[in-house]
Amino acid sequence: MIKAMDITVTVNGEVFQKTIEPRLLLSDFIRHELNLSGTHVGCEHGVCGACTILFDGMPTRSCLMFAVQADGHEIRTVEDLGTMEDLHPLQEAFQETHALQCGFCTSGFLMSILPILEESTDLSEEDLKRAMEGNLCRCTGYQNIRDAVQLAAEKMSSGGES
Amino acid sequence: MKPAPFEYIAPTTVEEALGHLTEYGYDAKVLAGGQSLIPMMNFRLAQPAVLVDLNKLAELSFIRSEKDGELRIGAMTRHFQVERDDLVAEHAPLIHEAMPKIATPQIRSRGTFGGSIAHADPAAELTTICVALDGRFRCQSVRGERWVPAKDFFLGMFTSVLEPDEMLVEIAIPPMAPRTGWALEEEARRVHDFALVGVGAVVTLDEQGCCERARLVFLSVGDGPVEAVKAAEMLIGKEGTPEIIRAAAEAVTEELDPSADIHASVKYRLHLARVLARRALEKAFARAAIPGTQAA
Amino acid sequence: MMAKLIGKRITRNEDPRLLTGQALFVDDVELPGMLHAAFLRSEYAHAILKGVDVSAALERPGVVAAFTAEDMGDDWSPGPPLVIPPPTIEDVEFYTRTQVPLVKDKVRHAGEPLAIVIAENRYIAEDALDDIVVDLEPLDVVTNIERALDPDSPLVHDDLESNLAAHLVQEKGDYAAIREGADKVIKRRIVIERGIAGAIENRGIVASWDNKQQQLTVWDTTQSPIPIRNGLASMFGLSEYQVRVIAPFVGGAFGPKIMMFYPEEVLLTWSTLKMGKPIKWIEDRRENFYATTQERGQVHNVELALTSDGRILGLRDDFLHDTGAYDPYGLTIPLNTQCHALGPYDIPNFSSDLKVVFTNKTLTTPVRGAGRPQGVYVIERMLDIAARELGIDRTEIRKRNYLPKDVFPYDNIIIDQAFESFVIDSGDYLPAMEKALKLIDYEKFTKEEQPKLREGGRRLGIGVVSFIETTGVGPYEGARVTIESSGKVNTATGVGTQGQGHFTSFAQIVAERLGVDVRDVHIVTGDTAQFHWGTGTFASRGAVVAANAVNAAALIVRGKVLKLAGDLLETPEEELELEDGVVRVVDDPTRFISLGDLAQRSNPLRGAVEPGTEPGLEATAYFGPKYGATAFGTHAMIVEVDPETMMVEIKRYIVVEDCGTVLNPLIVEGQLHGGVALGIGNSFYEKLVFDDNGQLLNASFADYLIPTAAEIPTIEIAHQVTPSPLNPLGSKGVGEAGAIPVPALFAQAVENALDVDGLEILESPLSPLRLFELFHGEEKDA
Amino acid sequence: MRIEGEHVFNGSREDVWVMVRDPEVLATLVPGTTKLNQLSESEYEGEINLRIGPISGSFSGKIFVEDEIPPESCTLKAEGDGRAGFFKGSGTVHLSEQDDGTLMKYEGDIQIGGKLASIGQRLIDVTSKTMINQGMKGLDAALEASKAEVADE
Repeated sequence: MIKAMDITVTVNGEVFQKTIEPRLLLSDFIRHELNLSGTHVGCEHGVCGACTILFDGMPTRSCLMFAVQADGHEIRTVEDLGTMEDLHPLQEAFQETHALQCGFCTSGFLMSILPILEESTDLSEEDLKRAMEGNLCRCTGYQNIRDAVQLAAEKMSSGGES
Repeated sequence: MKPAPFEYIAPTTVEEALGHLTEYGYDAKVLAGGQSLIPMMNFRLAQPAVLVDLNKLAELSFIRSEKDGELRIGAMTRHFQVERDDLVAEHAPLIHEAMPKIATPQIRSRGTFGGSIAHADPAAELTTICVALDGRFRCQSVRGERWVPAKDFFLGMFTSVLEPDEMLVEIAIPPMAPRTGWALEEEARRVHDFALVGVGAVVTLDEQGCCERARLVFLSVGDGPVEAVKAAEMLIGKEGTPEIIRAAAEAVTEELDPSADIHASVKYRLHLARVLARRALEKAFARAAIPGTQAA
Repeated sequence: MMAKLIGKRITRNEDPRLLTGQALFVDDVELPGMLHAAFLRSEYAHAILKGVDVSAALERPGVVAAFTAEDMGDDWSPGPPLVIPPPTIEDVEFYTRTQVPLVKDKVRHAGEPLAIVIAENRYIAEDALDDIVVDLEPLDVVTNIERALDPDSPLVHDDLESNLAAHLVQEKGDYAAIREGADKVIKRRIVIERGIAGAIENRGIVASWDNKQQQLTVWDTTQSPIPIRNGLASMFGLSEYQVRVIAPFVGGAFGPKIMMFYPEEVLLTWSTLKMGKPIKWIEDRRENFYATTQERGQVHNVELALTSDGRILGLRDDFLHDTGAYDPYGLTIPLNTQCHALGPYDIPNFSSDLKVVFTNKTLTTPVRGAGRPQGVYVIERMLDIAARELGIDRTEIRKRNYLPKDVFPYDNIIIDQAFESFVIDSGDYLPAMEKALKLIDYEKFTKEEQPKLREGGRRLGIGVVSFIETTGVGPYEGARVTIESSGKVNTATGVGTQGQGHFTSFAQIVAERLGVDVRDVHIVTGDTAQFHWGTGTFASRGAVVAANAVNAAALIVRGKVLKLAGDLLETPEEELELEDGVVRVVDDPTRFISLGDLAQRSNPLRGAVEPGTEPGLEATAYFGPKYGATAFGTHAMIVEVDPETMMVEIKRYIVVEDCGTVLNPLIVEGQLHGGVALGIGNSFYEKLVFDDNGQLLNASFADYLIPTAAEIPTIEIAHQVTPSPLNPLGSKGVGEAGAIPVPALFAQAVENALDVDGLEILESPLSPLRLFELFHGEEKDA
Repeated sequence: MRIEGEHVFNGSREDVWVMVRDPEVLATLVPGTTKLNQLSESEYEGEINLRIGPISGSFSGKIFVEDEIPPESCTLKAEGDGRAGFFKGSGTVHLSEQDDGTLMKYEGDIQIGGKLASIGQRLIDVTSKTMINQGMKGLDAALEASKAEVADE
């Protein structure tokens, strides 16, 4: 029998202590142990990007990490952005440009794009490509997501939480 | 798609890690970035009994240059760190240029330089580049350490000279000679897919502008990086004229024995190899010819 | 009534929930004591099942149950057919063979479930799959649809004489006669291969039987919750009121989430009824490649007969359609193919001999497009070839053959997927084509730019194709609109939603009719406890059938509001208006009453409801069109092919779409973007590769290539509006439109770019490898 | 998957034949062979633990030798399965004498199914090529060893 392990993880600023099996995927930990179900799982082999979270600030596939590896680290998920009543400018931009349809891949896109915009809102074509290339969307054809990123960059550069 | 159970160990020193590898041998797998290993575990194609996680080995995460200009990269340095590093951009522009072509940003944030090499995937860019740049790998075990030239490191699909108790700890890339040009050309179905064929070319010109050294190393055409030695030799002592380059590129076919898969037949791979070799050489010669240039 | 909201670019009501991770998807359902299921699936595509032994699995700690077909006893039975063949066509041969919950005697495709394991968590359930001992005796496999009808082919269903699942002939006019006198007859063989729908959310089910309440609740990623409820009730001897099926937010569907019944839907329900515990099963991506239905595999032998000036005299399209191992979905896909092969053209004579064949592959059911892309591919490719052979411009031959705008409604005689005569309700094709040509600057590109680029060694090509799309078929949908005492409006409908924006487009209709804020209209979809009449979300019908039901119900409620308000305000109804959540007198806005007040007054706690009236401001209405509303359009694109590597880049993409009245352009454009993106996948990236053993060789997202942002260009959209006369809103569906013409367009543009004499593209999807082979005149490399 | 190739052995046709038909030699050729039993003159059963880097899986299966014409040719058929999938194949081996030794020509078809085939297809051709090359090198070595033995005697 494999012994369970204790981990301490900071998720969205909150500290969680949990006892888990080493093989538990970080995606399952976030979704089913912490009940933060905004992070979605689409392929579990690192291609679709739906499970992207920020791990120590970097966009990372949560299906390609074990929860034990998060011990002592910081995670941000989509729940750390705005609320339904007070959306983050990036979320606002997604709504305004119709950059989501079924919404299943959306949190992965948000968490991939967020750190890029937080680093700089002056996006080159290359940055824009980089922001999008690791996430699959089957509904939107990506066009409105491209527009959303640009709109979000404008919103965030003017500092307006409009 | 959930992994089978395993014992998890996260050593904090290299010494400790090597001890575990010695103890568990073939039952253990080293977990570096995990971006290739964990998908295999989720599919249950890989079911290691023990995972030795190297992510707490801060001592293996570094980028520095030696006095002689040799670039040293710690095995656990993450791709995004290498991608953004000025020293790498200056000393090994071929690596700098290749980094964004590796998988996706979300994979590069976690994947490691050493992990990619030790995984020995014949479709990987870094393995090919390290061979083209005459890189060396420091491999360590409780039995001691050895430096293995990149060209001798890869044995086959996912297989290297690393013994089960041994791990890759450091990569060394020699300084580039003056008048050296480089290029990595590859074609993939989608941007971040494994390349159907790729080739790294490095050429050094003498003071007369003739080629004194040339390397052409391919990816995705065999069970590891494949060097076209004879084709490269055809360039020695020659100027990089379109005719010379074309002849060398045509000749690579003789030295390659690619396999077919659903995305490319043998013929198509050989054709791409010729086309990409020509494009890579053209670019490399052009870069070598412009004194001091490091730009496209 | 002045349109204030319908047709407006209104952002979506559902977005805040989805954007903040607060929307409920099936895998988000967590219930106390919930168990987790995993399925053991056959690796072989065709094999005799000699035994399944789950005893070792049951010994594993954490495993609660494991069942095989034998354990199901009398509850084991093949699924009911979902769609029957059209009774309106004479002499249809059809052999119904439907999927089984667990394999009992013979495996018919790789991925068929052999056993279910139920454990404390999914990890343990998967561990236990390895403990099960299975005895399978592999049989010879049939995968190739052209060889499936050979006399010596292995049989998918041993009780049938051959692998023929269906045979029917549809005719219009007299093709054979017209062929005799034709100036030109062109014959080609066209092959179209399979792909997946590829919703990012896989399927999932949570089934929970509450023994004390005697109530079954099933959360299901289905497009069709009501038929699932009715079917489960009948299958397990429950009252329909004891079964609640909820399709919550669904992460994309595109067709396959409407199969009924998937074995897992039956098994999860059966297991929870047996065990009395909630059970969850979430399909993983590898399972999705085997266990979720697929589409597109067909082989056509086509003939087009024309006059020398390019007028179509007749079309013959004899084809084989791959239904996979079973055929629960009837003939929907190939009937669509037949209808859409006629396109927007005046084709007086048509003959189509359709054979549907069983193969040892996953079953096929509609995937976004549903047989239409194949039909469009057939006619558009044939017109391209005809244009070349007759020396007519590609766009000109199409213009010469369009149905003129004054012929509608136009009866195409043959029977469509709704079992009715294929009647096109309306159309105006020429302006759509002209608009596309202007937007892409066809003249300038073909006369100036292209020749210049070619001289410089670059291979750019242009494509222009037209298409029609039958949408919005019956039978019916319904909706119930209720004004609540808060003044907010609740609207429930039976369709499920998977990203189409129903929470917004339906709300726009209600808000406009009742004069309330769009954000104050709450839409409920996909919960049988809220509304239990209807069929589901498929065939691009939400904005037609369900929207018109919503409209009808809202109009009835409006009538009730006006009547009650008229009485209370002592003003004739004609002098009242509904605005800002109140009813007011047009000439004296100080006299008004709020909808909330009216709702309360219509539902008093004391005092009798007058005879002949109903309490509340509520109405339920239904809409059932006899014929579908046929949308149409023209797409155009410019591509560049690298003649050395055969990599293709899309330089421009133009859509001119006519889907009648547009309820919300934001949503319509989004649907078109997504459809085109799928179409690009179908054209160049996405192909399921099966070997001769029925093994799928690319069952992962690493090898099955769904396009990323880098592969999808900016899509320029222009609208044209020809309202459908068949429904009050004048709307037509648009959900599938984007995907339908793309493979034909892509083939035309790439062929034009390569510009090689004799190089004809007669297959889809393409790939760099296939272009390399075609370019170098090679046969297909095995 | 089609397999085709040839290899020249530094030895007589008879010696090569004897070696090819020796289960003990064969067992050493395929890396990871953990068991190889001869069931009859023409039938073997065995187990291999296939290892491709981190991927490993054990397969058990049978090999049948048919149409044997010593020392010239035979047909080999093999089938087996394991957790990672299954395989089935047949091929012919043909030996002919030539100046500098014995030429082995082999051709055949192997079908691989299950998990490995469906998600690891890019590995299969490459890996089988590597395994054949390793096998041929192993046969070379075995041939040298048997010569040395003969010399010792």
